[in-house]
Amino acid sequence: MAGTNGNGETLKQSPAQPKKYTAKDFASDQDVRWCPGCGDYSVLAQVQRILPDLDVPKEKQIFISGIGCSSRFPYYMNAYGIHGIHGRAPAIASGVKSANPDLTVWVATGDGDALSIGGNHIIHALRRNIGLKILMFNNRIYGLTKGQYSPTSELGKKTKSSPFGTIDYPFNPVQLALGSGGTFVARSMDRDPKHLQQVLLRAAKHDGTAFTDIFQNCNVFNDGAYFLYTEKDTRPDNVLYVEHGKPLVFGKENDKGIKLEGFTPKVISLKDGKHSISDVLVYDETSYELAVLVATFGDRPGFPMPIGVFFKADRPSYEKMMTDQIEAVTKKRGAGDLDKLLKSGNTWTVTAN
Amino acid sequence: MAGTNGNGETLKQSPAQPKKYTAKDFASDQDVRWCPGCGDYSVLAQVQRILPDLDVPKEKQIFISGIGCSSRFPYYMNAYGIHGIHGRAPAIASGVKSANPDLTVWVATGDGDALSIGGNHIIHALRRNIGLKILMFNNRIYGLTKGQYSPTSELGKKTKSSPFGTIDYPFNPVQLALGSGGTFVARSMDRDPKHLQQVLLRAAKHDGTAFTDIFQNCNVFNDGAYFLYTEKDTRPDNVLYVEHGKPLVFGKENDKGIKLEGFTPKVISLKDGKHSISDVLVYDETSYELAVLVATFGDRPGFPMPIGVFFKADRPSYEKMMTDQIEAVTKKRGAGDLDKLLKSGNTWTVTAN
Amino acid sequence: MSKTIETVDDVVIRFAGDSGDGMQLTGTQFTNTTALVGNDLSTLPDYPAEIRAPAGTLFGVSSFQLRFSSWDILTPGDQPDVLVAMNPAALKVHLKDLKKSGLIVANTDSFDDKNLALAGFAGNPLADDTLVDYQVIEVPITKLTLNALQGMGLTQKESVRCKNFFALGLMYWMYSRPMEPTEGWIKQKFGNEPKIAEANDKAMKAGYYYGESTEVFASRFEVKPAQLKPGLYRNITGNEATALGVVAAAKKAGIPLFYASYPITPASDILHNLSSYKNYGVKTFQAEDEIAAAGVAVGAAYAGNLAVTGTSGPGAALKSETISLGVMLELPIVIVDVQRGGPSTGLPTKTEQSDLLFVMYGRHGEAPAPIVAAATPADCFHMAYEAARIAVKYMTPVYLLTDGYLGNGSEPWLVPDSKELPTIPVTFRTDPENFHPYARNENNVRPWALPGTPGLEHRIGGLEKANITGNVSYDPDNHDFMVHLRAEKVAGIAKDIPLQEVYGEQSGDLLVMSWGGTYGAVRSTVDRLRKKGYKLSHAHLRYLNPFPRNLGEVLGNFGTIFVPEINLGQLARLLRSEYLIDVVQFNKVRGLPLRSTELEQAIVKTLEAIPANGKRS
Amino acid sequence: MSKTIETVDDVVIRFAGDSGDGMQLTGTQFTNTTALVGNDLSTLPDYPAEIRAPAGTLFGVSSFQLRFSSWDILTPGDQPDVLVAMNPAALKVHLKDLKKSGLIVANTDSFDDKNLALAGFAGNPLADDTLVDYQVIEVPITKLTLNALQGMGLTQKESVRCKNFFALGLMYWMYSRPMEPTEGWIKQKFGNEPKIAEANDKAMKAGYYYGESTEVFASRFEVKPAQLKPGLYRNITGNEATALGVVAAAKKAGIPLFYASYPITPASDILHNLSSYKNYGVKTFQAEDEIAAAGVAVGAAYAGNLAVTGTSGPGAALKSETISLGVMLELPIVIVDVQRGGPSTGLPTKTEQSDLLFVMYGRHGEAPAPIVAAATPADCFHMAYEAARIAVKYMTPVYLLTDGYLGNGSEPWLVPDSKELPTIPVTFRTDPENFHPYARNENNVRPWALPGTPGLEHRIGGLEKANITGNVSYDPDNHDFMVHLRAEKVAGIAKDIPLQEVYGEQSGDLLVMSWGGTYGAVRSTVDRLRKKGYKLSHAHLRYLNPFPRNLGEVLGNFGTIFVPEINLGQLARLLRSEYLIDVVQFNKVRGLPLRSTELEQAIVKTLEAIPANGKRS
Ligand SMILES: Cc1ncc(C[n+]2csc(CCOP(=O)(O)OP(=O)(O)O)c2C)c(N)n1
Ligand SMILES: Cc1ncc(C[n+]2csc(CCOP(=O)(O)OP(=O)(O)O)c2C)c(N)n1
Ligand code: SF4
Ligand code: SF4
Ligand SMILES: [Mg+2]
Ligand SMILES: [Mg+2]
Repeated sequence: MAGTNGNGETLKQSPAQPKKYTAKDFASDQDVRWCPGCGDYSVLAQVQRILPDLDVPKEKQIFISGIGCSSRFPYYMNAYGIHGIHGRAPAIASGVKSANPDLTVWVATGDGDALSIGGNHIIHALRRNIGLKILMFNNRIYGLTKGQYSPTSELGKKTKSSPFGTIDYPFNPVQLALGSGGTFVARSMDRDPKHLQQVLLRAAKHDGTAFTDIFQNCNVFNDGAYFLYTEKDTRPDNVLYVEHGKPLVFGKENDKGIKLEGFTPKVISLKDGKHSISDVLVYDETSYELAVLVATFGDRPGFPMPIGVFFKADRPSYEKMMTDQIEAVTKKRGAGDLDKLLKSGNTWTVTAN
Repeated sequence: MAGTNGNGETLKQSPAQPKKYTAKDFASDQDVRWCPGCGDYSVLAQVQRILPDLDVPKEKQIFISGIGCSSRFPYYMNAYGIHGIHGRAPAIASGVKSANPDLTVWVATGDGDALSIGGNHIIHALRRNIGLKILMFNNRIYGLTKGQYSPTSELGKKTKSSPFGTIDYPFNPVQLALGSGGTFVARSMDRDPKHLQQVLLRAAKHDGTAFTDIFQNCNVFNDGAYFLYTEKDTRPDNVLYVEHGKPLVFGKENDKGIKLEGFTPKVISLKDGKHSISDVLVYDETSYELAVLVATFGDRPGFPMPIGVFFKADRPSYEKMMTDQIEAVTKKRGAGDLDKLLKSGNTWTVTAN
Repeated sequence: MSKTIETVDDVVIRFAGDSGDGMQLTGTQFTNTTALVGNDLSTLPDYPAEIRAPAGTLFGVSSFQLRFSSWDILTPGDQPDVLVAMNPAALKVHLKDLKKSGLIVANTDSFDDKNLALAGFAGNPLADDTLVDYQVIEVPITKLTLNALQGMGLTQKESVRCKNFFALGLMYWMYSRPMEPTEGWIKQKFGNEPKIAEANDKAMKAGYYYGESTEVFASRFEVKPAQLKPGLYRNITGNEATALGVVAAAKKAGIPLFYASYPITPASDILHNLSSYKNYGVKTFQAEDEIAAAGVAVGAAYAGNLAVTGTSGPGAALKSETISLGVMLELPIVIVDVQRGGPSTGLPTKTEQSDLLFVMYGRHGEAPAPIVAAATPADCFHMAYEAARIAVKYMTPVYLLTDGYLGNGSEPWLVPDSKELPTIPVTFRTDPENFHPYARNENNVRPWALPGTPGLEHRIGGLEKANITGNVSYDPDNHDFMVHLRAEKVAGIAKDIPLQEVYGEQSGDLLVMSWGGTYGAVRSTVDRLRKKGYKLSHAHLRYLNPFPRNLGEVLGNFGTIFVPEINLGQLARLLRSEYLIDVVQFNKVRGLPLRSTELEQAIVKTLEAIPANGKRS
Repeated sequence: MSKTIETVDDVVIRFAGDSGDGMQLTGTQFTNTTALVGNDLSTLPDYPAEIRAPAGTLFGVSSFQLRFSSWDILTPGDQPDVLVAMNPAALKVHLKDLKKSGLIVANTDSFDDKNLALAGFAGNPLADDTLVDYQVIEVPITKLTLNALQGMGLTQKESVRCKNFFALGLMYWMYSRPMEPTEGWIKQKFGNEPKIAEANDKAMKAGYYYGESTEVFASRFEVKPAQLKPGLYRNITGNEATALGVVAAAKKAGIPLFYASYPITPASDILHNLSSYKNYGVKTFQAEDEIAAAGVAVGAAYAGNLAVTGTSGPGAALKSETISLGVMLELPIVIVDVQRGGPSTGLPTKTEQSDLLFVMYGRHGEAPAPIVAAATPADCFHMAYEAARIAVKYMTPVYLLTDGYLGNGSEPWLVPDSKELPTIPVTFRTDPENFHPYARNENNVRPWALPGTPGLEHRIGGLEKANITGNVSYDPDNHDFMVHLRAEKVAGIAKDIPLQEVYGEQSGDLLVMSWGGTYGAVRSTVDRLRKKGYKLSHAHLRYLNPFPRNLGEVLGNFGTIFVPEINLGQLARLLRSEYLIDVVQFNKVRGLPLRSTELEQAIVKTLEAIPANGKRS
């Protein structure tokens, strides 16, 4: 999977591609209105960088969002877009996708937009496996409304609406997506552009709903929420890159690994002489149970934060089944004729007398 | 845990119990308006039977529902009740419970009410761990509106609104509840009254949100959906009773078991001479990963349908944290005085001149 | 033994029994046969909110009323001539509606102590003098059915279930209807269960021959075909008609139909119907809730489909925020509200007209949307078509109001030829030259530009936008301009809808002004009064926002305006604020169609109160 | 060097800069100090929908306007006397509002090429003749701040951030305000960061002394304390006042306050305030969405709390279905709608009055609910209190309308003593004898019976219910009765609210009739016109449903009714339909308070059009 160099120069040219796009082709003429330093800028940049790698003309890309800082996303893309209402992006996007399955439909949403007011639409989109690429900008805060806690805020967090600390346990978005029947569930970070690009590319190419939890820094209301995972010095020891077919190792010198004892995961040292790389669990992204297990690591003391594609399953998408069913019925019954339909049912003729 | 004989005669008397109730004490004076033969009758009966076993006076029991056949439940209980609106029972119940944590708050809901329109409230109640006992009457159909598919209907099912079969994958309600952070997640069946009573009792006593998926027969619009699991002759080979600390065995003569090979569950025969009871996985309801794994059995060909308490975790409930926080702040700042509050902030005095 | 046949003009018959007794099916069969015989007809099904309440209870009674006639009729009738009562509860519930000296056909087998008690009868009404004012015909329907089916190898339960076909056969005989249509239907319906098919068929015939061969009935009747306009007719319910209306509109517009909905009584049948039209390219999407359905419709509209979302009151409330978005985006969406009894869950299976002010004003901000309303079951076709036409022509959400009575009720419909239907021109923008998403045509309408079109990439959203460019704008004067523009766009539709017609004299002392599903009751009452010599006219509104442009003039031509509604006076409020005229209100919010008799009395009273100079003080 | 001090009566000052420049903070500090000095005041914060748009852009400008005076004032003023412009974009956006020959204090350091280009200036307005009509004072604020903080070991960025305190100090000097209150505040606010505290303090003083010691300013001013009614005052925003109002009502009613909400601009501050009152027994519940918040409120109300749920337009739309349930259940719930620009997301940080018809009619079915509206920021306290009083006394959902201007704006409030507040008697039913959940008192109000009370076990729900018993009832006549009863109950509240007062003569040619947040602009305009000798009166509505019982009479006493609103005429519609009177509308939907000058012109025009006989044709 060839990425771009950020200016789109080393684009892997795909033969079917109608035009050789660069990242800049996907930037709209609107001024970007996020706070300087906001993590949203990076996500925008990575999306714009990977789009030239898809075999999809610009006019077939559509970005749909709810309300929130992150939901301003569509305005900044030179593509089609709808800046919807709070929480409803997956519903609007489902309408677009099932009306025209030919479009590549992206959903840009925040942790509040997706998991608070929009929770129902998210879980139902995942259940249906409808072809939406859901990018959840997870800054663990409500940015646009200036700093209330969100459903991913840590228990006890003090915010504008919780001056004495929250009493709400947060969701683990990956677990929720897995529990909803998601067929592509991943996580990445604003401050790891290369990883984010890889995950976005895979999400874009997934057939069905692709859900990506993106750690994003809100430097105004929740600055540094993820610095442990995103900053150079702390990242290696605190982040586990999960990759299909690869052993689960991490650490500054790849010196730590995850071992499974029965059902219980253990962090092992690969340097203590007691363990070797062959003890380390090799990741299998087709295993639902493994995905659920590894996704718990973020909540387990002493474990690294898992990042990557947790789960990928291949199941016919909603829009495919919808199209197929229409085709099958039409084949069986013949293409509908309006006059026949109007004149069907219990009819009789009255003649002049 | 002693049940009743159905007339409440063999009630285990609990010392703190203010009155010796019988099941009949919990029947309201309203005629029950479900179709004859509906599975809802059994759930009603089992709830009425277990209530005398709780140390809770009748006036502290409240049943809150949405809309649907099953949501008529509160009318038939001699207790407090709200027959709410479609999907919103968990929200209304959360208001009742946090306003008065002293009440035992039940939610009676259907698969459509809970998982379709009410999905967001269900996952958020589970996340918050607020003290609601959620009974989901899962008949895999919309009963009250006369037979459309629900989010638990099987893929391809033909219903009033899917004459050519559905194209929606169903939720696995147990996975969804686990993915939402539920602390008590269980399943039982209308046609296994004893099991249902046991699960209901445990749900009632759980501190936090207790979610129970109840297989319920709708003999008018989806008759026999669960007969494979509920009927005497087929039940033993097709249902796995999951119990904490007990091995996962099933079959007419307890002749089959579940073995774990690495991460992969296998159905083994305990009679083929190759395996013995010691190969069988012993269930641990405190393990999240195990709960998720076992809950997949219902979707795995060749595996029995799991029934029982899948998961139970002990975490402070929302209402407890709410009360504690108010107490802590009050202790620190002193009980609020209205005049002081009104006169706080940026004040100054204007004198007559 | 053959009986005399009396010819009558107009009959109202009501089948009533337990929810499990198959009364809806019986009524529907009688309706279809009656349609084929050529009578004009109108139906009123009525069923409880419970699916199948315990047998014999009052709240479990289900009924189906049917009126048929040799002349044009407009309502299913106030008072039945005949009541078929399958059990005591059915008798109890419906007796008060029966015409004095009307006919009761009672299934005596069900009048046992248990059922009498459940129905709340102290004694047996068949035995005491409860029914002295009526003609009672006692028929042991259950027993006769069992007898007829003996030896067929059916269980007792299976046999008993056929008793509605016995009743149907008896009524067929009584009103001289042919059995063939139902015979055919039985064969088709129970194709997989030949024994059941045979049993139902036998039961029906047993009923028919029971009428013919016994002495219980003094006479039988005949209702000659009505003098309907020649053409092909189809008996149709309002919900079927709504479904066909949007299919037809989509076909004529040359775009696919996309119906997004969440089931709700009494609107679900629209979804059921449309989901079976897959080979017409119709997409149906059963959403997780009404909010999602509205959102899906917004998306489908943006992608170029004819987006329709149907529901009833509680669902319409939930869609409100999303429709406000639709107004801001200026996308065509048809929202069907099949009104039912409110507030809240209210009376979910009953009819009402209480969502008019809601669809008019029930969105936050200044969010105008056109409203049309159907007058009769068949008119649902035409107004659904109109709603779609207005939506795509003016790029706006449009509300179509029908109601439980229209949705479930039926009438014969002179099926139009698709060629006769008005054209619905749709042009998608394709030219990138000078493209602006919020540029406007002469009607203030913006272009419909679909994702997938090269060169038209653009973004729309719920924030206020600059006119023409569509870019987000916080400019105060632009907002003021846009708020006015959106209002004017909708108001401007007035020039594109028919003038308000008046039935009767075009000016005078009294105008009865109605809208929606009360059409039949009001028109027939006005007619009756006119025949009796009263002077009054009738205007029925099908366009509620904007109003027809001559409406002020029409109202000005009458001294008194009488406004009957199944609500507390919602149209009355709109007329008052729009035209500053006082109106006389008639409001009965009973979950049922207006009763002609009550209405007649109220109109007469109003007429009598009009002083000689024609103006009320 | 000491300057002459001119005494002035009334000053409007506007601080404007980038979102990141701390203008809201500067304005708030100036406000608080000004309050302590004893001036009457009124504020108007205005900020973009973006959190912090890129520096220097037009859409990133944030401003805070403050008017203070030695007499009673009612509005934050139309045109500032002084504009503090921290950058070119701020100048560009706000220049058009500035009074002719007004004062501009410009931070010259920010007028570089990049910022000038971002602001869309062709040249440098400080250098060309763009500002000839104004007095311009150029101050290199950034540089001066940096100089002042040199050697403190701060980063450049940290130092630059203090420049708003420099500007504040300068203005303090100019208007002769003390620095002590802000000194104290800085200490408290930056307690953990002593270096930052010191820097801000230093910057402020540097600004103050810059004014004192340089020749740039010709003179300084003094605004003498206003002649306010004696007592304890507090500067308060509308959202703070709303929060205090419901806390006070709960305390006086003797029941706990339960606030369930979902954050939304401009209502979130109510949640923020209430969530800090935990030691007053206040429970706050941040729900997953507005529907849940409304549901939680229903539950809390049933359990006996004073249930309040606050939001703005889009959220109010989402709550609609649940409030309809509240109407059916007859439970007390206060719904606060802090109105903002619509439709859809609209102008989320701007003010508007466009939800009046929505809260009046925006529920399916006949679902009446009382509506009250606050007139000024401090009045939010009193109307929130009233909303709560009506809700619990009449067991009904009640809407409180405020708006973005009221919610964020502030004014001095004469703090009442809790003893002076009206009592709110609440009696929970406890006696099982003869208990019926829908029995009624003389006001048609049902009892409040809490779960947990022995012997009162009962069920309530959204289906229609029989009066008294509350049992589900599908009876048509009962439904008609209940629909009327619920309407009458709400209408009956008219006898329990104050009569409408009229300011000025009690009858005459012209009555200006306003409601909600336009009070200040309208009253001051009327006042000004009266002083100029025009004859007109003013009535301001705070009770919108039901209307005060004398309102018809009041309206009848005037020849012409003039109705100014920040919408397309929503009160106008209600008045027209209720009283059948024509009104003159004045509608400016700009997301901003009405401008007195425009309003004055429109009123004068109307007055001049009134013929000699006093009646418009
Ligand atoms: C119906 C409705 N409710 C509430 C809001 C206010 N609102 C806008 S964005 C938002 C939350 C933003 O948080 P998130 O989705 O995490 O996005 P972020 O700004 O953090 O990127 C809220 C509560 C709204 N616009 N509409
Ligand atoms: C807002 C709203 N939408 C839709 C409905 C219609 N409705 C009532 S119950 C129901 C679904 C019932 O299914 P379920 O929850 O599974 O309950 P069951 O009847 O099967 O017990 C629906 C769609 C409604 N009452 N309110
Ligand atoms: S508030 Fe936070 S999330 Fe929003 S734009 Fe600013 S930094 Fe980004
Ligand atoms: S329709 Fe089904 S679920 Fe509803 S009462 Fe009847 S049998 Fe039960
Ligand atoms: Mg966020
Ligand atoms: Mg169900």
